[in-house]
Amino acid sequence: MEDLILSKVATRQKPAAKTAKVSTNGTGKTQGFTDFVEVEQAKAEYVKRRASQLAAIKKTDKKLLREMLYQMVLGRIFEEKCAEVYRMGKIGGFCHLYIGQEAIGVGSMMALEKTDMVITAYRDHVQAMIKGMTPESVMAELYGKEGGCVGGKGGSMHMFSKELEFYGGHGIVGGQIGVGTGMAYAAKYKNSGQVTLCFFGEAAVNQGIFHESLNMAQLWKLPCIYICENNQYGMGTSQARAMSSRSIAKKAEAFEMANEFVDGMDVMAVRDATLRAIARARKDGSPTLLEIRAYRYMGHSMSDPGNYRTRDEILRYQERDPIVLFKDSLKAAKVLTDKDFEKIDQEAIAAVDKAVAFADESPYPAESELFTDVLA
Amino acid sequence: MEDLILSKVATRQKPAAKTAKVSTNGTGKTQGFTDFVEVEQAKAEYVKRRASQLAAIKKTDKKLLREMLYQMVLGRIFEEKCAEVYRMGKIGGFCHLYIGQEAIGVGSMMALEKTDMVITAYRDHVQAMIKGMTPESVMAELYGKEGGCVGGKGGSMHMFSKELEFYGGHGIVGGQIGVGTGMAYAAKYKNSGQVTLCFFGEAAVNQGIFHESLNMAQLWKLPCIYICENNQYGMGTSQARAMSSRSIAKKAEAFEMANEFVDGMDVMAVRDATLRAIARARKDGSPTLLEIRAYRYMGHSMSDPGNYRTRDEILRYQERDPIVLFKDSLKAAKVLTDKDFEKIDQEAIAAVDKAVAFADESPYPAESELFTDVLA
Amino acid sequence: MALLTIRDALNEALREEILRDENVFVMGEEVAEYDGAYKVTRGLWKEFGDKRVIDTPITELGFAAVGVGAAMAGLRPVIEFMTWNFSILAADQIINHAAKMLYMSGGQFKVPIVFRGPNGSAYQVSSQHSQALEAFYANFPGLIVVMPSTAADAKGLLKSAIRDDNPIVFLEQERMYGIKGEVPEDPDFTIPLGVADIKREGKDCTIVARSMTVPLALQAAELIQTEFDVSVEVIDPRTIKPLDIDTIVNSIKKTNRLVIAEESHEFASVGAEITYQVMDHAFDYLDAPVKRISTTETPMPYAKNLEALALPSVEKIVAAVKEVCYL
Amino acid sequence: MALLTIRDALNEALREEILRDENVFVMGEEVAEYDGAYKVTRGLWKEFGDKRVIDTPITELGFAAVGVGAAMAGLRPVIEFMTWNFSILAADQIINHAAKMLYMSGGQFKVPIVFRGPNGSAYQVSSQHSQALEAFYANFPGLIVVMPSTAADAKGLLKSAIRDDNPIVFLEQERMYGIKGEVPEDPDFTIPLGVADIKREGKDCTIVARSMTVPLALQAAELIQTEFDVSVEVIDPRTIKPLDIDTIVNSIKKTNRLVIAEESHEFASVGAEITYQVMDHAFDYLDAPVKRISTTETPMPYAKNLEALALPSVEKIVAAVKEVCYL
Ligand SMILES: Cc1ncc(C[n+]2csc(CCOP(=O)(O)OP(=O)(O)O)c2C)c(N)n1
Ligand SMILES: Cc1ncc(C[n+]2csc(CCOP(=O)(O)OP(=O)(O)O)c2C)c(N)n1
Ligand SMILES: [Mg+2]
Ligand SMILES: [Mg+2]
Repeated sequence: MEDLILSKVATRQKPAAKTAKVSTNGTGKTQGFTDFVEVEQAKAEYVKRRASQLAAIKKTDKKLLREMLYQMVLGRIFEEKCAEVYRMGKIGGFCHLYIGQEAIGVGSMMALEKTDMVITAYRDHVQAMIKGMTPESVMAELYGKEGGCVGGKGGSMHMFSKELEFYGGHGIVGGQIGVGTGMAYAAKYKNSGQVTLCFFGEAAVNQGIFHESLNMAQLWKLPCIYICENNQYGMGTSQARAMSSRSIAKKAEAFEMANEFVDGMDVMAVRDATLRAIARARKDGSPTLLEIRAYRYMGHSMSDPGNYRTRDEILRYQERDPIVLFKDSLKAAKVLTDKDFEKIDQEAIAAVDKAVAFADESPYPAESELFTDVLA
Repeated sequence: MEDLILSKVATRQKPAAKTAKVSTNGTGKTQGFTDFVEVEQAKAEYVKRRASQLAAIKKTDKKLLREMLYQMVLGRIFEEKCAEVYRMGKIGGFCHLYIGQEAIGVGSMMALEKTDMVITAYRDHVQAMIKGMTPESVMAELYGKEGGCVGGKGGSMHMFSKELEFYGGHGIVGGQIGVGTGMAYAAKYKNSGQVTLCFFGEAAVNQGIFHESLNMAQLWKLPCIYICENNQYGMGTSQARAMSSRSIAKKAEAFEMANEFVDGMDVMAVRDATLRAIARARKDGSPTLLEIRAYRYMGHSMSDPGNYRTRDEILRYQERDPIVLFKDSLKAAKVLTDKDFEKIDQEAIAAVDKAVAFADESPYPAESELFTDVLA
Repeated sequence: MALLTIRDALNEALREEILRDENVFVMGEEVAEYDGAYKVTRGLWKEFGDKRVIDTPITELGFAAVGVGAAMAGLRPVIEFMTWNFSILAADQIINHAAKMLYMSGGQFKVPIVFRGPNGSAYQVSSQHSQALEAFYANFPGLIVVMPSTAADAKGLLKSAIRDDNPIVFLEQERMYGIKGEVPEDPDFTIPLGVADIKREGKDCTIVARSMTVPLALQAAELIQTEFDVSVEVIDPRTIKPLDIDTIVNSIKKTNRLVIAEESHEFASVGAEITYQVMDHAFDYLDAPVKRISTTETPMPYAKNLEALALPSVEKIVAAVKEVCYL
Repeated sequence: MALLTIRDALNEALREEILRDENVFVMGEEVAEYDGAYKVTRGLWKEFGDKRVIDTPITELGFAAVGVGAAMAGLRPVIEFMTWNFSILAADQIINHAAKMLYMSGGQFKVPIVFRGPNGSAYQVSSQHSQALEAFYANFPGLIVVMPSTAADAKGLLKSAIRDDNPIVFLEQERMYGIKGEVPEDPDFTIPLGVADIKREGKDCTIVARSMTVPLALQAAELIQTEFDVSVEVIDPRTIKPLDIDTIVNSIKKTNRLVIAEESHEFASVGAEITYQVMDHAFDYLDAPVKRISTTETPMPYAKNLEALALPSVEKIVAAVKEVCYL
């Protein structure tokens, strides 16, 4: 788990000069994204966007901005703690961390109303918390304890909260794309005005259910916002080795669906694109596909040695760390100061420590729980 | 089965003036294609293409052209006979006729080498014959007799001939798109130079396996030619009621795959587009998606009452009957005469009669056959 | 009482439940404008329109998932598979999503959904269209599996299924859609899930049959009665899972003999399960080994003569009864 | 003989068959550059390159279909499912295409393909990742279902499977990948499909176990021997379908008692099937009803304590043996 330390952006090193490893897989495509053309492009575009981004920040509620940063920091620290306690054997099974992708969850979900619905895959701890679940209930679930959000029955991949309209945490790659489409179907049926955010990775796009779902959503005008979190890898396979095309956003055109490509390191850009999609959805139920590109700092799960990419590549992407970028902007816009940042860090650390303490103390589920919830 | 008579293009009536039935299905789309804008467009384009088409005909081997026409006529007469004997109870189960789509099978498959592979869905009688299977072996299969191409085990939907590289007749909508991709995979693996033609209907495009297959084919450069036979209906559902977009060819762009839209009533246009696709496939294995638009004259299968479309609509499409158009061109290009046409009709009728006689006389499979071919 | 075909009984159940609960809707291929491939939904789209009766693209996995999501969000979808053969494409949503959602979510998200359509063979529709899938689905906890054999059962069970809060696999049979029977007219007539029905009383031998094999078993029972003066009891579990084993065991305690007739393939079938449970509960009452009649261990052939040989038949059931009764 | 883990035995089988036959290739998610999610394919991509070891997109239905088409066209694909849970997405290709192709084509198109990967539970991977699917696949004619429990069996059976001309469902177990055993080094060492193995001889009671439950059954047998001086025979069918019922029946003729231990759910399980077949062939030899130990009728919970309760265990098997032996 050597690359775990890379998540500590504060201590990260300058990218090494050595050329990145390149292999092909009979596809004639390079394995990773090691030429970094796109990173440079993203940087340049960010610079261009910067003025209007600062203007947007100034127009946004200060409390909300602080909360957005808090959730990003909380997510980061929570996941770092997960890695730590996982290695102590306190968490079992799979454990997929969200580090590097915080701007996606925060930028999109914090643009929602409370009654809007969210569904996601197994990389769900942080999204569960952004939707309102307590760090305690998420950490205790990771421990498989009674105090977990689903009483220890689900674990890392299956966080749920009906009350908070969080439809889970799902383990079958792509499965939740169809289920999310159904949630949006219900909202339209009931005329409830709810929007559904449906998250999935870029590798899930290759599943047939992506194609089936987007067709129905556009055909029936379902208020579903499909958010492809393009962290550029599905386990050890880069997008280039699994997908014949680079643009995922453009795949929406096959369905005549609205779509946008978004810089996933820029939380305000994510927020803006989501707000536009929400407006479309609320207006006439039109769905949107957002491709939000970020980078997975850590291994796929805790057992991933990460041989398929270079340290250089990881460092290069970390130069655009979403928390660092957002802090810079908040400072530049004079919304928050270094002191505020410190306070936020302390609050998040305290919240995570409290969650761990809660999880440690929560009892294992009663044995009788094995047999409940099989049938309603 | 009233609309059966409509297949007799020779006796068809002028289109009625009454407006076509239009209904929507909550999608805000009209149910059928009753405004006929596209028919008029196809006519206009055909006129524009006409000169170069005639030139192409003149450059094409005369024997081949005759054979193409013969196969179209044979297909038409064979299917009309199927309808007849089906109503007499000689054929059981489902029975999907190819009438109206002859130019697609003939135009594409007769551009192949003998060693090239073909796979298709359940609407397979005519395609089986174009690939070289005898009308006897197809008709006997429809009868469920020992003399059938698979000994009566498959029936209408499951014609196969290993010798002729005809990989069947498949009943699960979309399933053969994946299997065809695998056949092309084998050709590339073995470096055999074979091309695979993989046929499916426009409604099959909505299945996830279409999306999964095209991605792999383009990613791995598999010599597969995907032929979407857009006959505009999947059972009783028009394309507009099942698909959020009109262009199927353009769906290839989501995979960065070569694609073409083709007039499926013009057998020479089908041939040309297929030849281009074959050239690409033989050159570097590149796949192609062809959307070939025709029209299903008959019901989906023999049990379809056809209430979902108007007689007017059917008649409008039949104005561009592929056999009539091809005969016109052959005559205009002075390749064949009315007398030749008559001879071809007679040959085809004789072949079909012979097939029926063979099927009638072929015995039912031996009871022991029930238990053979379960395992190799 | 009204004399209805199974087809119309199902249609009435759907119609009444759509009328009763605004959250009920029917979705599937050709269920709306086409009136259903096998006309089970005839007239419903005309009567209720696009909101309650929805034609889908051919996209089994996708529309099953839409049903699951809609059910989680409070609706009560009835998802028709044109035939259950095509449900194999959607099995991931049925098995990995619908069946497990309540458990995975610690009891928070119910999935009140009915998946229905014809199961098993039809008339010469060959191997990809002729499978009986009850064993396939009954293996997984979290699903209820129902198989009616009469018009009244079809109606009463479908209404119960739609009102139930669990994901339900409701297996009809195309060959049976035209079979008529008396059906109560009370719109609140339901039949509880999980309760077997004794379709014919007898004392010398028990036949457990379901779906298509119920009428065959009844005919076999009559033949045996006439020819051998042996009295056969025919039990129809109606709900395969949860299985009403008590009714079966009670019968065996009386008859001491069991034949199982099923349309599915035999290996790890529901018939095998019944055998295990019977042995577990009534080993000492069995005077002969349980005998099972299933479709032959072959894919379904198209040829008429071979198809007839592959399927269970009155003759095969009679032979099995003779065997266990040592006749 | 070499002392190998099951993981390495499988790896050797793949390697040797790739070397032996140029038409053999391995395809699946992460099988190549990543060396396999569970490292069964370790080193193969490095050694054989892109042609023989292919990473796929996450597209189970699609790449299973590619395997089927490639097999029809003369290749011998080995398709890895990262776990069999994901194969449910591909079930249509396995059941409706691979299994029926030979029959539908009147014997013309063989489909020599092996689908393999870990089946059943792992360590706390929760309900969507913990299913044992042997009953699900064994219900369909046209498929051969294999479940090895030792390193030698794993190697010998996988090699036979790759050389066989039928579609094969080859079910491994993640918890067992690290278990070591002696494996013959002869590159032509194979174990025939369809032949059971007596893993422990005994005379008082028979346990039929497979995959993960074989080591549990062996431990249980030792415990029973020590504590009660009762001698337990442990039979591992190894191939679930076709089932070597003769070996099982011969054992029961000696022991008169049968316990079945399986990781799958129980309803319509392979255990139920064995019970039926045993009753059919050896009814008069059974001195007690067959007793079955399966995973509880619940989706798999995540919590460590609940997961342990759900799975079969040595204690549960011991209790079952005591019950059938009236100890
Ligand atoms: C149907 C299915 N196939 C395979 C897996 C194993 N698996 C889990 S996550 C994953 C990679 C998914 O990548 P992506 O969709 O990009 O999401 P990310 O993990 O990057 O967030 C794979 C192959 C699975 N859980 N489900
Ligand atoms: C997976 C699956 N779903 C549904 C069906 C039933 N069915 C058979 S053909 C068909 C319509 C297919 O239409 P299209 O793909 O356009 O082909 P066409 O019949 O027009 O040639 C349907 C719904 C099936 N055979 N398989
Ligand atoms: Mg990813
Ligand atoms: Mg069509």
